[in-house]
Amino acid sequence: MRARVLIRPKAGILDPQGEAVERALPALGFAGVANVHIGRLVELDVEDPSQIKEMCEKLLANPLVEDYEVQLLDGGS
Amino acid sequence: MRARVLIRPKAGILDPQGEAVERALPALGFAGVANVHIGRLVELDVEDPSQIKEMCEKLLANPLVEDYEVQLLDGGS
Amino acid sequence: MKFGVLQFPGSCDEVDALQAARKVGDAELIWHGDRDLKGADAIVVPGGFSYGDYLRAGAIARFAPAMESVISFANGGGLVLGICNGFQVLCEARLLPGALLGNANRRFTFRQVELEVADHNTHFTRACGAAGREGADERLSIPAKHSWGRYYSSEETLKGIEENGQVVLRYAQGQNFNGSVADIAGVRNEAGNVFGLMPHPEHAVDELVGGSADGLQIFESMRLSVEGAYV
Amino acid sequence: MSESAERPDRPGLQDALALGLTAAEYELVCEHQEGSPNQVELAMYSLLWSEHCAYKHSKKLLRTLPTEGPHVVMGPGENAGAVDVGGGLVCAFKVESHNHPSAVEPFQGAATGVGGILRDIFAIGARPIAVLDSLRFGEVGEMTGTHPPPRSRYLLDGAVRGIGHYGNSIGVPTVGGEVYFERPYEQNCLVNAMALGLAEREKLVRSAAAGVGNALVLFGARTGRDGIGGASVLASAELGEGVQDKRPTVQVGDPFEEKKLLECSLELLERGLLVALQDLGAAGLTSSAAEMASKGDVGIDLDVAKVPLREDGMEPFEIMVSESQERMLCVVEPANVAAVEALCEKWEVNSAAIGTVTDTNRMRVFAGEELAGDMPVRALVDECPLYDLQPVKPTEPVYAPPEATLAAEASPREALLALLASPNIASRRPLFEQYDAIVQSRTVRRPEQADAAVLALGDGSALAVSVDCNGRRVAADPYTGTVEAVLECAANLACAGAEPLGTTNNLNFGNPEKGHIAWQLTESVRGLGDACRALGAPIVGGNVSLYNESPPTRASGGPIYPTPVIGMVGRLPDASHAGRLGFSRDGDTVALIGPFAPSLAASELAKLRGHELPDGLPEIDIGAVHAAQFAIRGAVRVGALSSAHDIAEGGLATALAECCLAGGMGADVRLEQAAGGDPFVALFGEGPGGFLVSGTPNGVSSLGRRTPTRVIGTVGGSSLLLTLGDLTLSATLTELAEAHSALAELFG
Ligand SMILES: Nc1ncnc2c1ncn2[C@@H]1O[C@H](COP(=O)(O)OP(=O)(O)O)[C@@H](O)[C@H]1O
Ligand SMILES: [Mg+2]
Repeated sequence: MRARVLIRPKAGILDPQGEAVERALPALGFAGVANVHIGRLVELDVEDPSQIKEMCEKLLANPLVEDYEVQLLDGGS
Repeated sequence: MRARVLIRPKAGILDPQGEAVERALPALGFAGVANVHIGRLVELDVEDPSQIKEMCEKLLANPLVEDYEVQLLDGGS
Repeated sequence: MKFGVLQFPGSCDEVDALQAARKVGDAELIWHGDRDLKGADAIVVPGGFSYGDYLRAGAIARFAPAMESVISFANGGGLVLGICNGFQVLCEARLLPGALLGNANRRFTFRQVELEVADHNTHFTRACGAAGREGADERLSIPAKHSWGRYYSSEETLKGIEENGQVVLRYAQGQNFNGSVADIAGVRNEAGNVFGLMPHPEHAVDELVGGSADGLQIFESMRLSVEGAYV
Repeated sequence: MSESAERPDRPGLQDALALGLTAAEYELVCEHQEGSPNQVELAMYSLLWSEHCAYKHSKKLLRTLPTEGPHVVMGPGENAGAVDVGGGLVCAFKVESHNHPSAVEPFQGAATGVGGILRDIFAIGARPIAVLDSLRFGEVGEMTGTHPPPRSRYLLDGAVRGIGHYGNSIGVPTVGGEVYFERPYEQNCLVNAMALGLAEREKLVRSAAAGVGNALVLFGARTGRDGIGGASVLASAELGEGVQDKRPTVQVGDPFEEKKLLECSLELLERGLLVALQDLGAAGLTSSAAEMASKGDVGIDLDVAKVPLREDGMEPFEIMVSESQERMLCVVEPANVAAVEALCEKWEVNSAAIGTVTDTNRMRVFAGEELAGDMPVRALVDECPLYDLQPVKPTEPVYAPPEATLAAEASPREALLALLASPNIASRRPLFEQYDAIVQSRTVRRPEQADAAVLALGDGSALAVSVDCNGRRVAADPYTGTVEAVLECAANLACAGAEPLGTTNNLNFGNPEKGHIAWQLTESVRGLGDACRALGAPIVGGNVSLYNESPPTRASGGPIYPTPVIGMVGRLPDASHAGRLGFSRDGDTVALIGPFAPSLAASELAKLRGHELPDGLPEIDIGAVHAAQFAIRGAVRVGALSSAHDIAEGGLATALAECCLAGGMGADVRLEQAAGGDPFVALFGEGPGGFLVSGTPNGVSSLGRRTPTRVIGTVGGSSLLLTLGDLTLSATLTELAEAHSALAELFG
């Protein structure tokens, strides 16, 4: 089964990338953009989806500074 | 409106991060994982969602090496 | 002969580039927000971490007002050298083909690398091997230091690059730690006036601190080209 | 405590205790405040009266250290110390710890550690020119096949990445450092970072606030809830459930922001726009503002409503204690505020005038119109009680013996290869390759080229810098071990050709309220002072990190090894003669120099054999070691030697192998064996005062006038051949290199 993990900086934790991009956008001609956050996207085929949470905790995400959200996708890839 | 952009390495391009995760998982006791790919997640509030495609092409993704997928989410955040 | 060296927020090697350029000519810094290139005869887009390398290395810097001027300057045939982050910026600005991806070893890596000069007849390498390196193999010893240095281009583009002879420098055998395609360390545009490389020639202009002075030949080549010694 | 101090609308004794104050200290706070402090006040007192800010258990000891000398321009007390390096320039330097944050989150902990020490350097107006890192972790286990990988590996990897991430991105080279792996650091890793900067002597800036009516401008990153962890007990009284998890304690570093902040700060100073400058570090605005006021003998009014915030709904006390990174505070004449703001705008750095300098000698915190806190500056900054240590020399061993990893019957050759491959000796290349060591174009000697990093000054002269401490030896003998650490730093400088100008230190110890730790600390500081006095290398600054211990368990825990990390900066007149450690010329003579009296006590070999720490180290003749350093330095400076290397962990044989590997050349060495002597002592014994040099016979023998000099062999070939009496040992360069590269496994 194909799974997708969205990993984001935890709320309240500084997100330097998001801040820098948000600051740069107006100068690039993109107005009206706010709350930019940049995280990581992990996509993988797993045989046992029940393992994903533990995988996130142990390896894919850093729970001290990141939140993660798991999405199970229909087929494999 | 809140928008999410999923940015992935184009198929066929070596993804050392993805490979490293794939290699590390068995040692942590996770079997049956394959096709791991690591990309970027960008989330932002936009006033004008029609701008997003251009923003992706020009800035958020590099179309030479990355594919992107835009998801418009319900509310702002 | 005057070099203009761009300075972005987050540039780190701009002063090194300035000092290196001053060994062969005049040189001045150009602030990213200025459109005026101050009459420079050649532009250096230096190394560092413009905008923190956030999003993608070079992705934000390429929109700087100064870069707009550099793009016109390049389109008009002016010499542009991109070093490390500067190479990334020039690729992002599509002045050079391809892109730079995360190192195959997944780490920032600093190493003195050996490079082979693939083409001596460019504006950037014509002095290589000339001075004091009689009979030496066509190699440069130059430090590299980066996390996003894996040169990549699609197969089709790569074919074009090779056919046009746009590869200027290659990592010597065993030196390609970042996993660049076809061992490409430096590449030029079709017209030959824009050149980017990952290793840092500006950090190899003085034996005392550079480990070698081989990088000086790149700046010297640019001077010879600008001064018309070889047109 | 006095009944009258209790007020229902205010925090009380329980909160004070939870914040780390003692009941007596709280009582004292109430006296200074003439009643119980409110939330903001208690938060501020608790931070400024913490061990970290007030040096409660170390200040009296630190006063015994030598801090004056002909080169000292700024001693302890400012953000960094500074020494004169000639040509109108000073070198500012300091070492600081970020141990606890790194144990929690090694990448960010180490990164923000580097960020913090760099701010200390540019806070006095110096441009940072180099970083060094000093790291300690638990054992990493067998190099291959350890499952699960010990946490130490994760900490090591994260810390190294974090240091590289910050230093590389900000354009300051990381030119040196050290790393040790020992079990006592398993629960309490140490991440210390040292930074150096250069400034024109006339342009140094101090942090004392001055000029009543001048504005206080905060610039840099916006303020969030970073690092509020400890103080959040104050909030729980007022905030509902579920808010707690919104209080991240991990501080995230942003080197890009700091790079802008650095350039902006230096340009502000260059243009003469600032009266005083101070970084925000531990305890954030609280400490910075209060210390600026205290040093300037003035008061400060400050309005938290004017502080640019990253998050909604922050309370005044949160704003005051936030440890958000990449912020600076400066004092500006009112007429210059607009110019300061414009320059900040140029560098894309936020700024806000948040307060004024007053003549009240009080620290007043406003939240808009409302007065949220009002404290006497003197009480806050200077009246925290200081404690005497109660040292007791332990009668029992404090540390369990290490696990044996080398068989007792291993041959000298096996021992040499095992030592070269052991984590404390193996090549640090896999670490330092992750650091940019050359940006700024001053690096004359990179890691593994010389015993000290060498940085060109631009006028032909150069600085040399080294950071060192073998905690195991300090554990065996806190006085002598600390003397050795200082001597080792100076030896490293001597091998590069440099004479010490000044010293910095980071005292990493366990809980000083325990007798044996107090004894370690007291003895160590005594050794530090004695050694620095003897070498004429005064202490110009430093840092203290106490309570590095956890409850003992079977396998780990307890206090760390006492680890007084020493950083030393020296100068050499001619950069082109900077020393090298590697053999470089076929046929050169190899000599053993100095009053070297090797012993296996607390040596690396003893550790591999699983020996318990000895009680005490052999006594040192500091004068004789000093004389050897003097001789080596002189010979290196005039170019009389091809190489110079001091003998440290792993003894003579290991040092020889290191010289061979660094130069890519073998050597043939013959040693005499004293009758009945243990060959392992001669080959692998440790102790201060030993050097290996190579050069022409004349160059080498020139040393003999000043210090013991024994010619022991010749450079050449592609193997190290060692003969000791009738024992011979040989290993090819390839074999040595393979053993020496063992750490690469850890960074796959
Ligand atoms: N072990 C030490 N030896 C000498 N000076 C020290 C030591 N520890 C701290 N200091 C000095 O005490 C002062 C306060 O240190 P610290 O609180 O770390 O300052 P900052 O907040 O600027 O980092 C500094 O001037 C520092 O150099
Ligand atoms: Mg400070």
